Amino acid sequence: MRLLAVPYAVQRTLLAVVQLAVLSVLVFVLTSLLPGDAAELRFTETLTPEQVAGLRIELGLDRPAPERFVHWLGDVLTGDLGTSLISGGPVAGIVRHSIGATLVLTLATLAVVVPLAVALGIVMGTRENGRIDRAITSVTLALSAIPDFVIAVVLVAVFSLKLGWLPATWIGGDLLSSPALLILPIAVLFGRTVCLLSRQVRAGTVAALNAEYITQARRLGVPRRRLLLRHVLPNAAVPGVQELARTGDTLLGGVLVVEAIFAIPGFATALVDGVETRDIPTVQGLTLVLAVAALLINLAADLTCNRLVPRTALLR
Amino acid sequence: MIARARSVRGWVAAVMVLLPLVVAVIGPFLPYDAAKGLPYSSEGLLGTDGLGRDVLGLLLVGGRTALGMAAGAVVLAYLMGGLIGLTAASTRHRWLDEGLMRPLDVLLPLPSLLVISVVAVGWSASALAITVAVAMVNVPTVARLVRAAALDAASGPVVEALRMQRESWARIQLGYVGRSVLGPVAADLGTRITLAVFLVASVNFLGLGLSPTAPDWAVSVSRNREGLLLQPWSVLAPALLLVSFTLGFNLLADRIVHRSRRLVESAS
Amino acid sequence: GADSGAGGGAGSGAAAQPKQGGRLRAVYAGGGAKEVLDPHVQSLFVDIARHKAMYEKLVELGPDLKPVPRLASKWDHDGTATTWRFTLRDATFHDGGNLVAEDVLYSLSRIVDPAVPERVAQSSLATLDLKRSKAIGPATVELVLTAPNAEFPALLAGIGTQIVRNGFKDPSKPVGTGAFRYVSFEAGRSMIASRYDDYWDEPARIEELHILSADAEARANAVQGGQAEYANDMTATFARTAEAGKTVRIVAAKASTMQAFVMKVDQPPFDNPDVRLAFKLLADRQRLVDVVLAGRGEVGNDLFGKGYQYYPAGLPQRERDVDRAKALLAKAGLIGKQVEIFTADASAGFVEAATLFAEQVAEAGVRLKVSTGSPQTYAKDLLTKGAIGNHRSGAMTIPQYFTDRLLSQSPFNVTHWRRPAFDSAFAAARAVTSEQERSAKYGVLQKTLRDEGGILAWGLPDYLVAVSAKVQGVQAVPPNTLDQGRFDKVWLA
Amino acid sequence: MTLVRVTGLSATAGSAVLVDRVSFEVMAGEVTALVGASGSGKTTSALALLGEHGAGIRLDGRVEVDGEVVVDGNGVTTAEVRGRVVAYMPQHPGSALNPARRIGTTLRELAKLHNGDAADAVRAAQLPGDRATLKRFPYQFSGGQRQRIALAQTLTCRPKVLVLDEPSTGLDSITRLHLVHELRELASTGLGILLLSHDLDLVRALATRVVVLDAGQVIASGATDVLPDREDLPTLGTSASSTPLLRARKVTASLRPRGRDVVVRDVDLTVPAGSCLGIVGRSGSGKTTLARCLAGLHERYTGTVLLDDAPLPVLRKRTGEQHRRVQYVWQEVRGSFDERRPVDQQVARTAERLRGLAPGPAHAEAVSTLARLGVAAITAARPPSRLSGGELQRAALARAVLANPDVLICDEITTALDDHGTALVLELLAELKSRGTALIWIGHDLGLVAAVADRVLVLDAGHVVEQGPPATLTTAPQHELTRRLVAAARIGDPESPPLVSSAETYSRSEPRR
Ligand SMILES: Nc1ncnc2c1ncn2[C@@H]1O[C@H](COP(=O)(O)OP(=O)(O)OP(=O)(O)O)[C@@H](O)[C@H]1O
Ligand SMILES: Nc1ncnc2c1ncn2[C@@H]1O[C@H](COP(=O)(O)OP(=O)(O)OP(=O)(O)O)[C@@H](O)[C@H]1O
Ligand SMILES: [Mg+2]
Ligand SMILES: [Mg+2]
Ligand code: NI
Repeated sequence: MRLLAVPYAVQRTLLAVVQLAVLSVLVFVLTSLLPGDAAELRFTETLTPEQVAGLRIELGLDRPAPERFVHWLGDVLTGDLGTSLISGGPVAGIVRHSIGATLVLTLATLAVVVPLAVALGIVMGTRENGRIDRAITSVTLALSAIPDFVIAVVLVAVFSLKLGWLPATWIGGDLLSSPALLILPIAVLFGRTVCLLSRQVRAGTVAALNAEYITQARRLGVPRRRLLLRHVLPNAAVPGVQELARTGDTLLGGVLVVEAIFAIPGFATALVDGVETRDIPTVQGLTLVLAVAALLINLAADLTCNRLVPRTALLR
Repeated sequence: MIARARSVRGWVAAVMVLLPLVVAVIGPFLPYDAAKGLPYSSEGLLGTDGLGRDVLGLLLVGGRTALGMAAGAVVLAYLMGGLIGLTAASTRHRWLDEGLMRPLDVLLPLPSLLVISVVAVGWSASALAITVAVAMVNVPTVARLVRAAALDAASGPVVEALRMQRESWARIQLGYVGRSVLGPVAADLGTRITLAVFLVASVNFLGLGLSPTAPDWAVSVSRNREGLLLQPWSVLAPALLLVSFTLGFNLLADRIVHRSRRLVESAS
Repeated sequence: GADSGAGGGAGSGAAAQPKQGGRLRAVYAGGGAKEVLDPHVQSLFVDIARHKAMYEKLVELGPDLKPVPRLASKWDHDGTATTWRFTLRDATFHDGGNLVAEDVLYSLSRIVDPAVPERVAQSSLATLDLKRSKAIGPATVELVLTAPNAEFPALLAGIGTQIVRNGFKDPSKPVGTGAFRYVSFEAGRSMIASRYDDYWDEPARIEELHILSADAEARANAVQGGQAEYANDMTATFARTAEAGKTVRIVAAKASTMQAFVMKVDQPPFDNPDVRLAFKLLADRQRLVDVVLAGRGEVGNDLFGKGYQYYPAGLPQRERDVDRAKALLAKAGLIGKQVEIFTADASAGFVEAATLFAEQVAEAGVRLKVSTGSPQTYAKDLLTKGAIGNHRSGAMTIPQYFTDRLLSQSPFNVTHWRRPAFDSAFAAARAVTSEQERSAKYGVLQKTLRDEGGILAWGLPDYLVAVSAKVQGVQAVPPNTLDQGRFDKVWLA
Repeated sequence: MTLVRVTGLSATAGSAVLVDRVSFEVMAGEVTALVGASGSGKTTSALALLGEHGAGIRLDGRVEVDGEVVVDGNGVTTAEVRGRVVAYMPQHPGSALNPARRIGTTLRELAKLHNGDAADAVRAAQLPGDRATLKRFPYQFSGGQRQRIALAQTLTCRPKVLVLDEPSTGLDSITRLHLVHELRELASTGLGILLLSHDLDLVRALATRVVVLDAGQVIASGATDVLPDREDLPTLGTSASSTPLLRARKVTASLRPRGRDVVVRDVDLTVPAGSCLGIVGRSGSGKTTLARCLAGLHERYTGTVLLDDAPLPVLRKRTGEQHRRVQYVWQEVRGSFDERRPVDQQVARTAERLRGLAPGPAHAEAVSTLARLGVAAITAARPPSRLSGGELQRAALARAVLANPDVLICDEITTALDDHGTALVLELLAELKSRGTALIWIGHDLGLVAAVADRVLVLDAGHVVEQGPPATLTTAPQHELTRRLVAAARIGDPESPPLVSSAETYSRSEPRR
């Protein structure tokens, strides 16, 4: 079985490559299905139809879709994400500019959520069905059940507009000089993530605590603290880590709302902007980066789980 | 004491789910004469919204899409994902299993937001299109979940024993495998329906979904949020109904999962 | 319209003495990657604001959309409005160079360069004959047109007509004559500029100007939360909320834009003038203004440009008359029929107005079905789809509005109003050099339009700007005019 | 020296008395055995030495361990003795190893906690103590090695008392023999050992003191002579005809597609009607796989299986009649029952589906068959999780028997049964056999196999290495493996067989992959 590890890695890499290829085609087709193209959308009161037609030729939109796709693919394979149809700048630049805010936001959220969720999960798991467990479960469930935009609207109304304690938008602010900018967005993203994660950690803890090997370790006189940290945690973390990997996509959905409300110039905003302006190379580039990130995260999660509890490798 | 606390909590959860559900289902049939006024005025029980429409009247007709789209999407996702998952799990042909599941694996990293915003932008304001898109986004996860759960059951000795007894395929699949899948599915349902409500609501909130004058709860929250301080009910009332539904549903699902676990535990 | 809301301006600042220094952050609706630094490619408000801070035009528009001198201190023409002479002001560019006639000629040639289609003023300056235009001296330039046009100075005040330095190539290194010099720019986010001390007009009072991009909600939050001092283009609801507090002041330019329904005069049922008139009679304008504009505006009279130069002020206000409309519709056989109104969430209030209007039309027994399209493609779709739709127009001169929307060849002729007689009457009017005579001729055209045209202008929204309480000197003027979004005149108290 | 003194220990769960005033002692350097039927309170009593008890159980009486009072009238007083003084090895040590931790990490941790010595313990448990081994995770060991690791863990604590709960279930006789030798060695170093088992041979081989429990009460205690005598098991009798009913030709079974990982190789066998074929072999030798090929459950095999000279296809291609005629009783019984339905209903379904009985009569027959096997009707009306392992094992047999099969394959169906239960099972099988049913009996208890089978087949790494009548095989084994199996089975005898070299301890009778 252990010998299978190498082919498995190869298999996985191949799958990832196929996944990326299929995804790019899919994204291209999806965006091509949208009504209008980048040139047409510029048709407002200031550009005449002739100017639009000129623009379309300039942007290369007059060429057939497959040709454009192949050209894009060729560029990507040489490490060039292409050129935005809207700004005329490189897509890589758009990615670089938009990824920072989202990354900071996501990482900061995780930095708050993960330790807390692990702690809560363990507390709940060790007091399964007790008063504290029920209380924490109810609170986190309640937090997770409030749609993020509702939380966001209310938090902004109360803490920024009424009380004036915290900045309401990232506009005119700068993260380095005012880290308080992060507080409200994190508060919005916090609820659901902490609920999902702590639930998994709780389930893992309960399962581990009920496992024969924990009972046995206790019988052999391992003290409680040590038991929790060294024996229970690695096992309890496995479902949590897998959940964390799955959270990526949901988190992105939340991030978009948060980015919209707090005017954070991030990845999700760039993606939706790209769709709205039919900037296909930008959408393609952003999706590609997202997909690679998703694949890497999943890979990392699998490896972490394998590191935590080697047995899971066998189960796949 | 604790037992009573539990059952009280159960009732609260049930009411939380039922209230929005009832409003959504029978609201449109109520002969409520919605008053018309100026934007964000306090005419009527809950005042008016940004278009001068009666908030209560809107609540009564706005639940159908808000909950219907999410519920429809989840049902659709389970119909498709469940079928794919069950088939993949119960087939003896490896190629069929792979053929069904691998394409879904490919779809997994596709950001759901992209799919939905493309659909929302492309088929503007079509409730059906958004429902289908939300469902599609959920199909891969549901299929994997159902397959994993069914695979455990379908490959276990119980099914072999049932086959040894010559039980019919339907009885094995529905009576045993299906029931084994039910547990994980129930646990998943609470989260999934919340996610679907969120997703649909987020799409509407971001202005990609339904028409901005639709009475939909999420649209109301989104459109009226700038009037939050002028007429809070125009935002809070639909938001509360949405929250009540998702929260109640989660509490209920949590209880069901707990109870079934306790049953299994007390049985062993 | 609602209350006056502290109309702004130096007057309302009472005895407050203008103060020097400080930083002003102004937020505009952003355009993401679409935002540009090239002054000739601009089209968004945020671009315009940015370029206005750094560049200037020969001519600007006054509060009534009448041309006023800017870099050109005066102008006159040969009597036929074909050859124009502009005298330039003594101004210096940010790089120290003096403004000369060659700069103007270079700028114009850059604008009309056919190789770059997205230079926006290309079509409005199409009649400019650059080959025959020349510098008369360092401070005088002669511009020749292929056809007479008495509105030529107004065209030079249009969008994308900024004067750049001779030889200007790289838009990412802006060099203009404006009150602020460029510091940095990030599309979709921010531009920073600092005071230009050698500005020919009085140098700005504020030290630093930030022009930021954000959507309406973020603008509202920013100006309320103290993260910006100036927020452009705010909603009526926000104005209502803000006026309840003390931190934010609303500066409202009354009735300075237009909201309308547009009927295609060549498509049934609107090819029938009776139906057009009936619909105009059916609109409950006051209710539309009260609800869709939340009372922040005036009722429209089916014409563009109220309060602007050439607006025929004497025409009676159109009133609602359901009975007469019914009679007209019955005559046209439209009672009980369904008509589709094509709308999209492309601009604030579009879908709302269409929905509300549908209810009003229903009172006459015609079902107006609201169908919603994609917001991004609405501008183009409106030309081809639906017999009736939404239309909004910002501030521009009335002749410009005609040119863009009401001539047979107009690129944006959403009502399909194509009448050769109208075209030629307009061309003739435009060539008349006497302003009074010209105004009379325009008046006739506008009356025809009001009675027979496809534009149902129901409301004239106020243009709302929110400023934090300490900002002084903001003028309540329509957009696209000289004093709108002009930051060299404001100061922080 | 007395290490443990238990006086008047009681355990109650609500009104139920699980352990009733039990008293016994454990001396240093001796093995004390706690024996008794399943459910008699062995585990409950032993856990009291650690001051541990199941949920809802109350302890009373007095337990003194190495001078410390662990339990007195107020229940548990201290948990201090755990590990340091008393170390407990649970019934299934495999699941007692943390999958997330390298074995060396845990061993070192325990050594540090109790001032023990991991290396010593590893040596005493006869494991290789090199670094590479210590760096491995539990899943990287075989079942037998895992049992040793669990032992090493308990020994690392340097306890004074070692409690071993059913250490021999599921072990083949050779492995069991090694266990006996290890435990003797440990006792000789001064350790007090408490052995809980229903394997009386093992107890005879090791214990110096025996305490016999029945329904929570001590019914006898003393030296090994208080142990109940070996019950003579009923033989199944011979009524074999010579016409072969089931035949297998060149059956080669693999685990993975296209013949990879072969676990059964070229097996030929013949079972005449009314006869019993016994299959023995070490753990992992392919017995179950072979049985599953015959039952039609394992589809990856080549060769032919004939029933009445007609080819017998895999299960899903069998006719209704073929279904009925060949039945299989699972080794892993608990997994073969649906958790959500009462056991008696599940048993009855066989008669309904395969013999077309109406639900009423089918249920009646199920209940009566279960009753014959010693499973009461009210017990059988519960879901499987509420039955003990032994009861479930008998229910699984009843489920197959209700088909009136012509061939019945029994895969280790008495492992969880005491002698009385075994006797009931054999009675039923004898009756079936006399009616002409052919039996295939898989087991590791050579004595039992010899008693029931007409012919025995010895499997080693998927090969048939020897076959013949049981009498011949036990008296004159030809093959080396048979010889060792036979020799190792006699641990209860006064003079134990010599211990084979320790290198062989690790050799597994598994097919090489
Ligand atoms: N937590 C508990 N609550 C109630 N009854 C229990 C509990 N744990 C065990 N019992 C019952 O106590 C009795 C003794 O159980 P115990 O585990 O000590 O038996 P045992 O002699 O070890 O049996 P086995 O040989 O099957 O291991 C059994 O009848 C069992 O059903
Ligand atoms: N599903 C499986 N996956 C991997 N290996 C398996 C599987 N089933 C059986 N094996 C291996 O095949 C070999 C034969 O297994 P089988 O169950 O037939 O042994 P057995 O003789 O019945 O052993 P036991 O006496 O322990 O029941 C063993 O080495 C076992 O580890
Ligand atoms: Mg026991
Ligand atoms: Mg076996
Ligand atoms: Ni290229």
